[in-house]
Amino acid sequence: MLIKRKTGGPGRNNRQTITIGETPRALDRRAFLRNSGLVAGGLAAAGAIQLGSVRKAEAAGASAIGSEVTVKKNICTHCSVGCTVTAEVVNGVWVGQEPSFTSPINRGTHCAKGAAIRELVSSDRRLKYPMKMVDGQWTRISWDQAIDEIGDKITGLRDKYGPDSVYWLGSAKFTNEAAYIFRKFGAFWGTNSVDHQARICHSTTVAGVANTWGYGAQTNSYNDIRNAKTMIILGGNPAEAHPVSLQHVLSGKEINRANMIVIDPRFTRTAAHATDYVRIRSGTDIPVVWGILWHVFENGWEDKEFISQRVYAMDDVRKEVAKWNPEEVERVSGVPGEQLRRVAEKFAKEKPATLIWCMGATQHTVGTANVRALCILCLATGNVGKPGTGANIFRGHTNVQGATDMGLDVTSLPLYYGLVEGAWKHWARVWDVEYDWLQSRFDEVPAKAGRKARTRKESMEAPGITSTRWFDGVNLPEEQVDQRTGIKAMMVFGHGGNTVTRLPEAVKGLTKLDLLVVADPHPTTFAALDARRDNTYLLPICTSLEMDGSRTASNRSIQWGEQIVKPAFESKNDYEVIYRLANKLGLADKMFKNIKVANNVPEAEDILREINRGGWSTGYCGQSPERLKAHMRNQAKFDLVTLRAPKDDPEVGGDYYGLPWPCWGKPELKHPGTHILYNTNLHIKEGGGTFRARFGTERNGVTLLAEDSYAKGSDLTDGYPEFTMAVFKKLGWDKDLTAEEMASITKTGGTNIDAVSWATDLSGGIQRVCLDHGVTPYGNGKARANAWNLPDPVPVHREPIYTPRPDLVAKYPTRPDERQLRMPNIGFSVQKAAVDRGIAKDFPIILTSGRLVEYEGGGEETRSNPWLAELQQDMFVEINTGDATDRGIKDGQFVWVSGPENNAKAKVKALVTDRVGKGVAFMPFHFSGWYQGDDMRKFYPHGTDPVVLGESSNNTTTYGFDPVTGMQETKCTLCQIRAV
Amino acid sequence: MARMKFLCDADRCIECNACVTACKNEHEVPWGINRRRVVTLNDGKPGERSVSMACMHCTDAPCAAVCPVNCFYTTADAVVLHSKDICIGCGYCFYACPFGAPQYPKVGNFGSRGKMDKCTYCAGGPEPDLSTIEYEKYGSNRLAEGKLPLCAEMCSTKALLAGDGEMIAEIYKQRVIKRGYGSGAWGWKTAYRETVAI
Amino acid sequence: MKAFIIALIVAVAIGTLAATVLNEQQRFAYQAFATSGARVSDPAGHSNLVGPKWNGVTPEPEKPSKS
Amino acid sequence: MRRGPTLFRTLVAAAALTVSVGALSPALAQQTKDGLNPTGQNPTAESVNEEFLFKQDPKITGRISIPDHKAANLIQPAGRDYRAFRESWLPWIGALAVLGIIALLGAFYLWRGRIRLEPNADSGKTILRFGGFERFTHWMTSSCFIILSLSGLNYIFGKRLLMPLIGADAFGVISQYAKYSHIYLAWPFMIGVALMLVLWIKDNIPNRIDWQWIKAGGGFLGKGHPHAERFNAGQKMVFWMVVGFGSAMSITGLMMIFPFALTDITGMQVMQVVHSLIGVAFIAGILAHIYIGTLGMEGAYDAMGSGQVDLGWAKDHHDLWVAKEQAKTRNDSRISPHQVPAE
Repeated sequence: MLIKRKTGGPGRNNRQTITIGETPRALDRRAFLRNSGLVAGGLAAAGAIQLGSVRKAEAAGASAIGSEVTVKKNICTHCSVGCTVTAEVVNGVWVGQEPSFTSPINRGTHCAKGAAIRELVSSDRRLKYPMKMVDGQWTRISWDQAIDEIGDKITGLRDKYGPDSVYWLGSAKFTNEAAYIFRKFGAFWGTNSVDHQARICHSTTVAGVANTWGYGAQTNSYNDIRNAKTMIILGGNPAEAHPVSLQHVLSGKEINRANMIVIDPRFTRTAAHATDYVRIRSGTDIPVVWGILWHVFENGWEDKEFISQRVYAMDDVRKEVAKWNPEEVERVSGVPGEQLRRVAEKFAKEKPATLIWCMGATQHTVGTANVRALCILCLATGNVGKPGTGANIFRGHTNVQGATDMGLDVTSLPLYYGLVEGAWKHWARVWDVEYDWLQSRFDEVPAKAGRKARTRKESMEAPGITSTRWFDGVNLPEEQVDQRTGIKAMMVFGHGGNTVTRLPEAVKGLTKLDLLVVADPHPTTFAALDARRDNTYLLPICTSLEMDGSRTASNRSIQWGEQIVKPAFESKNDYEVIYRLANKLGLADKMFKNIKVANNVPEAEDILREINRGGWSTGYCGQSPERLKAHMRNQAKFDLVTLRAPKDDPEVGGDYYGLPWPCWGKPELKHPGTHILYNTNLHIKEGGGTFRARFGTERNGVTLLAEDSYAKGSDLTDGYPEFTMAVFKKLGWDKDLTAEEMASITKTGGTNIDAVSWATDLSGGIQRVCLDHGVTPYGNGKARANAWNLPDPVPVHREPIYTPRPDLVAKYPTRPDERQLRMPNIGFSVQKAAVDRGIAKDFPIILTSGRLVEYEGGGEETRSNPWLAELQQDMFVEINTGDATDRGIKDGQFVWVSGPENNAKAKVKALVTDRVGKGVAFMPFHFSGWYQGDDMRKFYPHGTDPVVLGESSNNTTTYGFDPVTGMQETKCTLCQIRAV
Repeated sequence: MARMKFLCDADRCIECNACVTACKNEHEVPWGINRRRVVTLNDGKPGERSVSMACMHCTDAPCAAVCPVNCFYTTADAVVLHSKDICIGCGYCFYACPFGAPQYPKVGNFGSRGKMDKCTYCAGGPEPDLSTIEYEKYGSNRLAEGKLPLCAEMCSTKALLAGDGEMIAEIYKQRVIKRGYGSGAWGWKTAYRETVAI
Repeated sequence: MKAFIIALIVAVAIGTLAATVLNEQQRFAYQAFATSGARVSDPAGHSNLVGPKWNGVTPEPEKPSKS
Repeated sequence: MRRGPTLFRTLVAAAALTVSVGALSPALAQQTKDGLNPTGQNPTAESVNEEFLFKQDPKITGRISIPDHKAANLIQPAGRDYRAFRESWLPWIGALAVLGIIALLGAFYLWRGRIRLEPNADSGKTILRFGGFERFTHWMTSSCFIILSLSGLNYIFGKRLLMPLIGADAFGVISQYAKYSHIYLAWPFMIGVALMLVLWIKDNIPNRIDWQWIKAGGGFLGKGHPHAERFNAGQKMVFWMVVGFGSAMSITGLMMIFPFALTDITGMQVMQVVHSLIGVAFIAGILAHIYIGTLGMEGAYDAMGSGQVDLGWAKDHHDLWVAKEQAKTRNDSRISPHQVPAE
């Protein structure tokens, strides 16, 4: 809480008020000058030169000089908290940043990155014009030449190797609109290999959470954490990764005197503020969670009513949990039973309790299972669907939630429509193109390596290759890759190259590519690894601060950001580049049929309207650009805790801030959005809801629908399936539909009108009628404690591939080798080999990784910002005091960190600290530009090298992929550390 | 008249460094000069606390006292400022400063280290308010615009408080009473010869 | 008297030499506080706070305050 | 009166406490077991506070990510003590020393008047007392010293005496140049002190004759002249003062010219204190030297002026030296052992 000085207005007048009350000792600055007497030479004369300021005079409103200050609001491009950035612009130059006090999310505050964000648009290290590598030299080219050559090359590759040979890597820094047209572009190009950063941060969360209760997103919000009486932060360090969220976390902790329990292998900056800190061994999250649940079940602390009404198959979990008695938990994870009992009691009894997790839970070979276990912990204690409870999943990038929603994912179309015929047909209708034409764009895959051939339709419905494995898609023998050929070209938009594990193999892959295109404000690691001589293009893209569009924060709130300044240098925004490329390929007319395009730039608002027209499944239908802009105008009206505006407000009355999805029905329906998912205590029109009936109505004779539980004011007072015309007819609700809506439904349904559902009805009629009856369009189901479609339906502990405890591998092996997402996953073989070769003896230290507050992601952007770079100038490894002493390592000296694969080594500085326990080392993952001890600065195009370079932590990371999503293992591998 | 102070609530501070970069942003502070910094105490051990520190604008400021050329002055808001025209860059203020606030453009030897620079509480310098020359020598003057220092305004967890001493002490007091703990107003005893009594 | 004059000349000469050497080895804050991992742009372009030549001299008034 | 000693007390206490901090810390360290630390501390409850940290160490230091180690000091209250010394003590000490010696000399002058030459048989003849190089060394060092002491005193008294007269801006400019001269002319001064040491050390070794000289009051108090070699005990004292204070000023000065190169903030404060205390003492001592070399004694100035002194004066004041010189001249036709060809 800050106090704004109340006296006086801005500018000179205010100064007057200050001087009036002058105390005898205090000296006004002018009086000071007066008193200084004799003026000596030129030194003081300077004070007389040039009165009136270019900058602040105007900023203060003292309009001595003509030009005006305009204030623009955009959203910070870094983490997912969604802080509003308020910019002061004079003559098209961003001259200052002011606190955004009215934003209910950040309330004026920022972290280091947000407070330094102005530098991004004027950074002298930005890529300034398109470039092409000619014989190992970077040369400047024009945009027209770049688009022409790239277009010709990918067309050539498509003709020769098929559409799947080109990989489309998108970005979590896209706006929703850019993410959407990028995914649409992938569909029109004819591939499902369209991915983005969610793969490597929360793909396992999305898979695990969606498979539990319906939607793969944070159930509550940052602000709602203020209601919690107990919070567990597991595998997350929001103090560094999401600093502004700590404002809500710590306020909640203070106001409610809440328990703040941090479970982490590392004593993080977050842990420093905890009321209980649980240090675990990396990769033993499931034993710890089951260990907590063991105490819950043992003492009968579970929420029995909640479980019986809203959870399916909790008994299956009980069986697994029974194995994890305190002794076994301590043997595997190192956490004593007594401590977990305390945690269990607090979480189950001091409610509402919320569970917060981040990449410490997700980036594992058991990532999806970890997430599932965490959801089950919430379910067992009844901590979902109420204020102060829930799975508060802090996502990583500004729009990683939105980009995931928009389907930058190899397994889905926009808004989680799966890769099935019905979904493709839905989008074909929205896009106004022929389904058959779309299908014709996909590849026919011949039979190989004992696998059947694939038709175009099958290719269309086959998930693509994940971004974590793109280089395996290049390097592996072609018969192992489940498509016509391996990957031949990488089209990389806004994505660092150092964020995937096994970097040495990525470098190998880079050398083999026929084409590499990097479209980014900075050259990124992809362009600077010295792996290529030609066929490499750099396209300067502006930051999202330089473009209009919406962004979805972690809490599903959608915020409209307006262009602060025009794209710097020759950079262009994503919309224009995608449009130009589509145009070159002859796809533009079809792709932008219903989207306004001016001067090659598609209009963001119009793209959002198209998203609204098709986004029924996730409730992305009510957030029109007009409503979102009204929210930005009226930020001050939203409540800090409930995020709701007063009902009587003319513009945003009753809305939740940012219309968090699902926001049902057409915009005119004025659904307020859903602040807390699955909250049965509210009418659906007020943002209430139930668990999603996504998995059928019964299984093996047991119902999957909720029992005696329903949202407030519901006409149906028991569980119900998702709504289709067939269900409507049974209930007689079809009569509530207007003629116009019926006409649209009939057109959609064709011969089978009964199959038209809440998610495919383009008229929004089904959703409207559902709302009128107080029911959730997606049904009222049970959350699943047993997700039978996943590899481990009930999560089981599996040791990391490279484990420091080979003795546990026999009992808790990783999953057998299998094929996933077009690729082989040979984790079992690798684990076995590591155990057989005694890797844990040569590499005795657990290596884990994470974020620094100053940097973000691959770090090229933030490491190019001198205000941030100054604060972290060296890549480092945190090593325990004891380990350092054993090795004769001093704080601040260079050390070699070596890994068990590829003879990998990294030269980094030692940070000797007890943040990590003995036998554990930690490296931040934001660095790149040094490779195995060599400084690669000269390989960057001149002048575009980031201020700070360092070894990438992924130089030394190793094999290991989640079976569901291909998530990489970054949090638990082994290493050795030696003094240089 | 307001008596401006800083108070860093270490039980809120998470070393996010927003205060540091906000300062850089607002005043275009070049690399190597840190008007504000965050120091972590007991790093990696239970009880670890981080404290954001800059010039505390002391009561009866030691820097001003030891300055051989009396280039310091205190404004009516009790903000301690200095004149770069008069400063000779001798470095005595750094020796006297309990908080390590003064910085110099050059390091290495005492001779020509340039004019001292330090936190101005976003209140500029002796030049006319909001003039270009003031901005270039001292940075922006938010106080003259009726605003508070940007570091405190942008603090991610509202740990860093700026404003009238009595008011921020009251806010801090309320917080401590509400939550039941508080590691104190860091540096207040040294800077202001008083502390926040709870 | 000759010894005195020579003494003064030599004193000034040594003083000047010392000044040159000391100024020569003087390091800017941006150099002193940067490590091997960083390449800092010459902040001469930054006209703020420390002057364009990093010597504390008042900056050229015609320089725009922000660019 | 209380703060000055506090600084030094803290300094001593600091050294003593460094040891005890090491003894305290194991209690804080985490107990680790097999790479794990599942001890479940309550980090909130155990938070450090100022009082606790000040008990361990007079300054609070932590970890910081920028490569400026000075910045890791969070609070160093010793700055207050340094300030108390510099502002409350030093001006009085300085004033007392400088004005005190002037007063003493004035009193002495009034009492004793100028010590006149006592004409005798040898009056009129001269003897070379200081060679050209010796005089050069003396004048280089002394001219630097004058500027150093004036610019040095400016650090203490400038703002009190000069600033009100000429205004802040002019004073700032003057002080800037004073600072430059202080730093740059320190180098010829240091070289000069070193040369003096080399040139004159062998004539300045204290011996029994000095004791006699002192007992006889140096000839100032009693009648007649006690025996003296090239330098009498008083001159030797000046020599050793110049060498001693000069070295001390050089060492502390160098530490201050290269701040933080070898020491931390506490060290810098100590250097400051030592430098200023010795500085004023040095100035006082040299004032006495100047007095006796010029106004106080007729004939003394010539030794450094032309280098030739009245033989009669020399025989009175440095009888043993004259005897030795004359013996040498007889033996190897040399007048001065330090003849410089250029002269």
